[in-house]
Amino acid sequence: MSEDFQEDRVAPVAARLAEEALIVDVDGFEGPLDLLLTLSRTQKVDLRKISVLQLAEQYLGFVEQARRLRIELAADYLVMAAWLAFLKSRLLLPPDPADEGPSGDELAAHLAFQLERLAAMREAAAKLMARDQKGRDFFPRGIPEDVTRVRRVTYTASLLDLMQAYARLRTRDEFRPLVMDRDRILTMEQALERLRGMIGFAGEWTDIMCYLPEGWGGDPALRRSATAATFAATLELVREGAIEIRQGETFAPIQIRKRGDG
Amino acid sequence: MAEEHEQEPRESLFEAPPLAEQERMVEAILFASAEPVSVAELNARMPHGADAAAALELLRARYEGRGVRLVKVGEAWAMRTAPDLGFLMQKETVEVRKLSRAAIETLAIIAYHQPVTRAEIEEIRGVSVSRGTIDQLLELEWIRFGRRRMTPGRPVTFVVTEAFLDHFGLESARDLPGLKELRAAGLLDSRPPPGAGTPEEGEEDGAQDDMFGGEGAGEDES
Amino acid sequence: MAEEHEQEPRESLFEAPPLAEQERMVEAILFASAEPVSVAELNARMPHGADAAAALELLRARYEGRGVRLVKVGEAWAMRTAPDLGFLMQKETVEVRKLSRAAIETLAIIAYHQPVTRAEIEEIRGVSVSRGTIDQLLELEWIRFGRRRMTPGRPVTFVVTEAFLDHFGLESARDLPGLKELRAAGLLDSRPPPGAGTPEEGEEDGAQDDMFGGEGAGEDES
Repeated sequence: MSEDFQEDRVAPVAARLAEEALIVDVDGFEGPLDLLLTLSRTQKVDLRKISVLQLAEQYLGFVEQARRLRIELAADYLVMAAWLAFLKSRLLLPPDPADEGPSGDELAAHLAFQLERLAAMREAAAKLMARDQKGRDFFPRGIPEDVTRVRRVTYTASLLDLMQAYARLRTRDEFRPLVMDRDRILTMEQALERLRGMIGFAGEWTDIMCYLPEGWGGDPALRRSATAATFAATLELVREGAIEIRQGETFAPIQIRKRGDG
Repeated sequence: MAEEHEQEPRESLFEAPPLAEQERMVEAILFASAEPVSVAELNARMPHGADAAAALELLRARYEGRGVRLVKVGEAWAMRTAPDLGFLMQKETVEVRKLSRAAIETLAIIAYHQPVTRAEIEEIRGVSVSRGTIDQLLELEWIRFGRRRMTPGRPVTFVVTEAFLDHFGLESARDLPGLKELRAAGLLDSRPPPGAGTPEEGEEDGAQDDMFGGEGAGEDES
Repeated sequence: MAEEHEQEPRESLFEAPPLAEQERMVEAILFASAEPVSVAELNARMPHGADAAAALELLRARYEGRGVRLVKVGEAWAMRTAPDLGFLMQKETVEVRKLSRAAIETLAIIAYHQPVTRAEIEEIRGVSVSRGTIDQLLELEWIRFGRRRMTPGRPVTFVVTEAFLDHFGLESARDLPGLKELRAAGLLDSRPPPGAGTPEEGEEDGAQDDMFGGEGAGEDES
């Protein structure tokens, strides 16, 4: 580690210029990892042997400098700065045996891995794009043969067409909820209408479950919806003064009857 | 041959490529070109000093009796499969057309909401679904009838088929991206529809889970 | 079609055509098609008893060093002009939409790490995948949706397509440049950050190994 410090101190003018270029160019970076990768290049070593501590200091220096120049840094750059500061302290302080978390060395190794992986993928991408490409270096048949003996019409569509069609439907202005959702739900309005028609006959205390529409008592989902709607409707009728409501104890049946004086 | 070699130095500072190489060039150009190519155009496209006519003669001889022939079309040249093998070309004659918007939307709804009834499709699309659209999708074998819905009228439902998955390169209907993913991929306007807040999205996702969890989708994959 | 069947009313009673004739047939079919054709499809189109694989071997040798080559794309075969003659084809060159650096990197990550989720791509690149990047790659038909990952949230995965292999002249995803070295260096591992929850990551590793292990890559392309 002491070696790293020395290296840092003898950073040549070129490196300093490079760092200034980084500041000017901050928009050109694709996030903190990209920046760290670029900074790591100034160490001019194999990414496997990189000094994460030195890298952390370079990065923190970069952020400090950006602040001094009043360059606004995106939040993720600052999050990375905070994390690297934490990492730096972990690397410098002797490990606390009581601490359960990962060690500084583990964290550093992972960061080095991420950088190496990103660099490797960049290189792979460059190699891929350097390959001979169809339509540029080699070519398919220019006149696919059209033997018009058998003409069969078939239809095609791409997955993208399919998804876009769906997206178009789901974002139309006159968005409608799915009928599937609707036909399993009894609305309060429906329950109220139903109760109004029946309440005239309810002289005695009756369990509200008796008022569920026919066929809604079996399926739990239907029953749940119908119960809730019917209960809400009874409350509305109570508020109007049309009926009385009572419940003996928690979870006991809820009963209603027509108001006597009504 | 001898003649050609004497000509070359006068024509160009560079030597023309060997005739065998010119033959390769003519072969590649004729293969890739979308139209028959004239000798003049071949000469214009090949390196200076090349003799396309001579190369064409070699190439023609080479393809003699092969599955592919060199043919003259007016003043130009093209490659064509041998006429006696025309019967192998049936597959190439299939005319491929894009699905209509109505059909693709109907298909999308079936894929995302299966099993789904005709009434539900109409509810989502907001217009009635013509018989021809469903018939077309059935004929393409991209959809088939699912179980009848246990609701009044016991309407038939539609589900997508193996052939559908195959055509769209999906391993299962479950692999269709959900609304959130469509949105993330930029396929969906990120602005929620007017009047619909965030719960809408949750609801939809729920509906989707429901439907993929249920019998419909699972049945298809087996 | 009917005609052909009449010509060979009892196909199976006749011997398959001689191999040289089969070679011509394969030549004609591949030559006529702009898209790669699988061995299975070749066999389906050729007369009963033909052995397209054997004929392909002969044909491949025949086109060795020619202006047009026989190339393998996934499980299929195609004819393509020799890459060294690309300079003759300015006329045919299609204007390729310039891919952004983000799109190129995303494509490479999908190719090398497939099947890979959006979150994993973001983890590798260290930035979120911008709107439209995935969209663009899907539109080019270079990537498609793979199986959903069996982890919480069941995220969709992305894999590369046969069109991708065709475009970059790859026989299979295993032939990606430097793949072996990257794998040997552990750079294709999905290594969880230290201290992160292990169980789900473990599953991811499994999925990935699976894919590059053997069947995975090949299977995807078939």
